[in-house]
Amino acid sequence: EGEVKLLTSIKPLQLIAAAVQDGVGKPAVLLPPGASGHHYSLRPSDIRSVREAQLFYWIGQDMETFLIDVVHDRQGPSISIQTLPDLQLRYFGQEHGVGHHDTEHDQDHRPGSLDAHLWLQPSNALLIAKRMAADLTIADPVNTERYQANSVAFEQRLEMLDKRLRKRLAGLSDKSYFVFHEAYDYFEATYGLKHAGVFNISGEVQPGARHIAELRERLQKAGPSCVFSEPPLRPRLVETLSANLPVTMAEIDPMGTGIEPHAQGYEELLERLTEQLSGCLEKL
Amino acid sequence: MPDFLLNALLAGLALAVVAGPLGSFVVWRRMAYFGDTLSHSALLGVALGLLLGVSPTLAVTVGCVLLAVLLVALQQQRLLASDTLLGILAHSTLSLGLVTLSFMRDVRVDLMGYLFGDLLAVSSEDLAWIIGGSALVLTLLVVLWRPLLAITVHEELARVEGLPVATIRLALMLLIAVVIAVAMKIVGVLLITSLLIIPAAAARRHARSPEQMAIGASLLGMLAVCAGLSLSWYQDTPAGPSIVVGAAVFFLCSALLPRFRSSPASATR
Amino acid sequence: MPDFLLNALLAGLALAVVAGPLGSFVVWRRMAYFGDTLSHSALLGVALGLLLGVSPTLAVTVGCVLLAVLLVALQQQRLLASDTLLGILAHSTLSLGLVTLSFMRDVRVDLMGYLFGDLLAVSSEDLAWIIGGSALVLTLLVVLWRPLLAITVHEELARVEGLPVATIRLALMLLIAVVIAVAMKIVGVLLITSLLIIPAAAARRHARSPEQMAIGASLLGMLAVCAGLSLSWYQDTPAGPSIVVGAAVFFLCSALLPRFRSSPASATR
Amino acid sequence: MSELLASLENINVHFSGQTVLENAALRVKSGEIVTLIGPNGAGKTTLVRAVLGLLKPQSGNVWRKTDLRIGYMPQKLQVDASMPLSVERFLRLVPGVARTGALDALAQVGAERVIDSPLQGISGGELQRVLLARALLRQPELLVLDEPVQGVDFAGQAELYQLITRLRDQYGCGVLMVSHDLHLVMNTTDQVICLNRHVCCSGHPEQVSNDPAFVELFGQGVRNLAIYHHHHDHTHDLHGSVQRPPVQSDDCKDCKHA
Amino acid sequence: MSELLASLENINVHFSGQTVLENAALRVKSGEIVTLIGPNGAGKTTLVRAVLGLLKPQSGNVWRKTDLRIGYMPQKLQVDASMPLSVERFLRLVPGVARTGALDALAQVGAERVIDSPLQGISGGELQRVLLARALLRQPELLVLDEPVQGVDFAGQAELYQLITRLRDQYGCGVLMVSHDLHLVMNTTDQVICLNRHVCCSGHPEQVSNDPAFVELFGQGVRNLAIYHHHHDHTHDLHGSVQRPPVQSDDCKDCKHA
Ligand SMILES: Nc1ncnc2c1ncn2[C@@H]1O[C@H](COP(=O)(O)OP(=O)(O)OP(=O)(O)O)[C@@H](O)[C@H]1O
Ligand SMILES: Nc1ncnc2c1ncn2[C@@H]1O[C@H](COP(=O)(O)OP(=O)(O)OP(=O)(O)O)[C@@H](O)[C@H]1O
Ligand SMILES: [Mg+2]
Ligand SMILES: [Mg+2]
Ligand SMILES: [Zn+2]
Repeated sequence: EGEVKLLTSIKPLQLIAAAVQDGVGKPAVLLPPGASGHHYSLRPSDIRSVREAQLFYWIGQDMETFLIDVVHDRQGPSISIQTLPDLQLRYFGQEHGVGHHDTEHDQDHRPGSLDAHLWLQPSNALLIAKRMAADLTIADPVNTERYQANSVAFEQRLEMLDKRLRKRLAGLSDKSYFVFHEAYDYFEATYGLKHAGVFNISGEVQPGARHIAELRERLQKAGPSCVFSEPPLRPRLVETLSANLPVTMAEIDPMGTGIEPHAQGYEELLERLTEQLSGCLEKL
Repeated sequence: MPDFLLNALLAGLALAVVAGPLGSFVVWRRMAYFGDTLSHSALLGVALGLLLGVSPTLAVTVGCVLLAVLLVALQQQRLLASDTLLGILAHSTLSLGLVTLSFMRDVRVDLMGYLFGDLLAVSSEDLAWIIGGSALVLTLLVVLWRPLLAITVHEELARVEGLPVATIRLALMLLIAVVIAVAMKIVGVLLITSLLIIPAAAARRHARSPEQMAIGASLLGMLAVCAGLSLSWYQDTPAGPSIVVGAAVFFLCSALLPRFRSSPASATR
Repeated sequence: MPDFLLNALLAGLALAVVAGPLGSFVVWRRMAYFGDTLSHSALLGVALGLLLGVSPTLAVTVGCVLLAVLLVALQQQRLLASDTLLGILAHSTLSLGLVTLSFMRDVRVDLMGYLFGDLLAVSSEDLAWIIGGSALVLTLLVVLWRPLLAITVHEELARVEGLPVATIRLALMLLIAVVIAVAMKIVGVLLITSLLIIPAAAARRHARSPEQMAIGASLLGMLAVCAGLSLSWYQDTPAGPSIVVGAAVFFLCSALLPRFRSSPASATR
Repeated sequence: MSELLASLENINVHFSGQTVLENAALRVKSGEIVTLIGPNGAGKTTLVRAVLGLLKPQSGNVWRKTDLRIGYMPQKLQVDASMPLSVERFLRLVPGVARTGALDALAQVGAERVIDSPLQGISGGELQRVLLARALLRQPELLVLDEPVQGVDFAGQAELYQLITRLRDQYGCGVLMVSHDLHLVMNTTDQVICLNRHVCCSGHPEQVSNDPAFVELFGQGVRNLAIYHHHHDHTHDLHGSVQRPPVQSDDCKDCKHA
Repeated sequence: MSELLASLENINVHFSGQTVLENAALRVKSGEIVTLIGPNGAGKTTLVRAVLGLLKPQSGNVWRKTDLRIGYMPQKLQVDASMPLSVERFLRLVPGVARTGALDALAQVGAERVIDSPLQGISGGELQRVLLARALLRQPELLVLDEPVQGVDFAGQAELYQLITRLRDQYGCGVLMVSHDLHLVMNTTDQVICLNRHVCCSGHPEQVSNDPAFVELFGQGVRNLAIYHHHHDHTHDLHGSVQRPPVQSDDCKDCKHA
């Protein structure tokens, strides 16, 4: 009764919202897990849910271009996360370890443009949660206290989570690993990790021969290392390049695929990510 | 009916109407892949637009027009069929676009965003554009109908009979190119090319004159739009693909149905 | 030369060799968009494969073969040109795939993987497949060469002269379909369709016989592979698109170069 | 020695409701020249295509000797411009033909000159000769020619008909041909079938040319023709004075001759 | 009253190195029937295409009356099967033509029957008649016909030539035509141009048919032809006994007649 209909564009935002709305309502999500904004064709129910949602959260027009027109027609407030004040945003090519300048980016996320994977930094998640709590309070003043309490609880849990993660990841910073998709800069910056290289996976622009030669060299130099792919994509490039090298393949998931939305969902996302990372890196 | 569905319906119907006659020419002139070629070349347009600091939409539209002109020029040689030429242009421009982009390290291009619109996201402003544009294109088609037919039936005969063949052909190409370029951005390339060719092909078997085929294609296209949007509404499927599936079903029916009596038989080559 | 580049070079050369004669047939029979159609239908194959619990690769390959058979059946009617039929099949299957997928919310399909393979990712095992497959296809082509030519020149003449036209045509289609389906998975559809049509088209103008065109296309394709991979190596551009750009440059040169003396002139229709 | 090569009976063909052939029949034996004549749209090409198996009649029997080797010359042929195909290569699509063989065949039809030309570039009459050459190269048991001298020049027409007769004499093959050149055909044919949707009359040329149905179908012009034909043979007869009753003529009262 | 409609001078055409026309010339006036004759591959179609402006000669002058209304009948026409086009609609592509007009034109060429047939489905001779009907419908000042009776049946050939003459008489249009039917053409032509890469001889039919170059080009068969022609006119002459020198004949010693 009187539950605020809150809709987010992607799963991680839904998980954050679930923490804030805990006990009062269930936030919904627009895109199915793994759907890429590129190939997503809208269904009437999608439009309807965007229209009918009282609150709508999306990353923003840099990331979800296909939503621009739909959001435009909404009556209620739509919050573009990338425009929130105080959020720590990263841009591709903004800062780097020395050296490998040109080879560092995968092609979906070109230098100079916004790195949209901002939810992988807990402080950003907290800011988003606070904004959600504030919006919900306005929309649903009756449950003001509940939202505030949830928000505070989320903050406290995040602090503990942060400690757990730091502990878990401590000592792994010198391990070498490669990722397919430059999605982890926020997470890495927070926890002192650095990937040794990026494979290019999907996307129309493939890497050039020079890039691949360098990658191969780096793989050889790196010694034992982990290569993380995102299910179900498993580009053949990595198998070709890592042939006869002491490379361990593992999977990693920045989107929280398969996590049921509940109060601790967001933490589960980060913990799983950490488990996946450390699980492989520890064995090196 | 919610307004977004109404917008989608009206936009779809307007496009279907103009796609009937235009698509008939596409089928007759073997340019089924013109739309795909334009969409492939859009990437090059975007890349060059970024390089020259022009708005991408403008660059893409200009690119489409240039491509149409290039195609007309290549067709003059007559050694290669239109589909081969379209295939070459499509893949060359796409590749050139990809190579160009690989030199421009500090821009991010959302390739698909430029190509795939969505019928359900059509705004009222878009709708006004589509309806106005369709009316304009239809008027042009009606005015140019006879010369267009004449050059399509036999170009040399038309030339001897004093028609400015090159001009008319270019006009047709540009008309098709502009319709595709604009519709591509609003409703997506998949839907517009399908609306061009599938209803026209379905109408072919039962038409006895070019006009019947053009009008039949318009009607079939409109039916497909209605059927597809119903499917989308009741089964919650994506709108554009549902319309295409609807049109494909009509095509299948038309291919399996016995032909109307005394309609033109297949030519025996 | 790093071994991945060597692999890429060998795979590219092997594909170019077989693409020469096969692509000539593609150009003559106006099937330039066969590859694109197969890649569009791959999505439907994947969706159905998931639905039926079959491996996607198998489903896609079977789908390609079925599509080739369907195309042959539709061509019998002779009312519509091949490119129109290909366009209809491509867009219908893609849309059907999208609609099917919309019922299966939790499935993630890597469509791009089928569209953009990567030549630089060719492993030694892939390479063995490509070279073995190319050799097999080439052998078949040599064996079937004369009947294939005969049905392409004039199907009725071939039929009267006792050739099993339907079988030979189906064999050609399946040959092309299988080559595209396999190559698509390994090097991407952009590269394989381009290697099929662009060198063959470039060779057309200067060829005086089908054999010259086929061999010329193979040679031009191999040159394009070398040129493209050099570009990719020295300028760090994506390998597949660079090869296509190379082929396109050769096509342009061939179109602008004066024709060899006493080569076949353009037909005046 | 003369062997039946093909035989059609009771052939009926409709195109989208219109009757094109009604109860047509035809027999070709080896060593025999059968000529189909009749006005435009009479169904000659249609009947020929039925003989070749390119068209399935709605009803009727089509019989061909098993593994009959046919040399066919279609009424029209269009080859895609995207195919680089010289005349030589076109002829050598027939298995076992070398350049000398191709040149010989072209010489027989008087078109050696175009051996290296692109097939799509040669003139109408040249193409006609090339098609005939190709039909010859198959060393056929049955030669099927749809208007073989259409577009061929004046001198060539008579030569080609003579060539066809010579081939029949040399190799004993059967010939089924369609023609409008009554004045040339009458000399060189063993059997004439006069078609107008159905078989109007058929038989030896002399019989047919005196048949009233024949005269009705082709107009009074054919009377001159008969004379010309005789004149050409230098046997100066009177204008169709001999009016023998035709032997194999069907009743033609119900024909609506277009 | 007779006005010059088109004039070509010193036309040279090569196709990939091969000379097809050399110093060819041609003049057509209104009210005049000019017939191009010559062996296959002589360049007749090429010359006609130069007159029409469909082909630009490598050198030479092409002049046409400004805004000349031309009715053209090409040697071959192929319409894509994907286009549903009835004969009526094809004829009505000419501006200002109603169904009755189309039917009239078809009746003139003896092809009313096919008015509702698909253009791609009609027989070879029917198509030929339809093409002629379309050329007529343009009410042309100049009628250009490339082998107008090719594939037309026996009775139709003479009729169509008579029709062409009648049109010339009625409307005073000029006619440029290509033909191999020497025996029919000779009656109906004002001027004959005998072509074999270059103009061999030209002039009135009688002059030309007695020209040695003409006889050399077409063979001894043409002697019979002249007789037949006279015979047809019922003026029983002797075999080519009158040997007047030709008036407008070029020297033809250097011709390599194929
Ligand atoms: N595919 C078709 N569809 C419809 N009508 C057809 C088709 N093929 C032939 N016809 C019709 O059938 C009739 C017979 O055609 P056919 O080609 O057999 O004539 P023909 O005797 O060979 O004539 P011609 O001497 O002009 O070559 C014609 O009236 C033609 O219009
Ligand atoms: N596009 C072309 N390419 C190459 N050769 C050509 C081309 N067009 C015509 N020719 C050649 O030019 C010569 C003249 O051709 P044209 O068609 O003018 O002959 P024609 O006199 O009309 O013969 P026909 O009586 O057979 O119609 C022929 O030998 C032909 O092979
Ligand atoms: Mg015929
Ligand atoms: Mg000619
Ligand atoms: Zn990402």
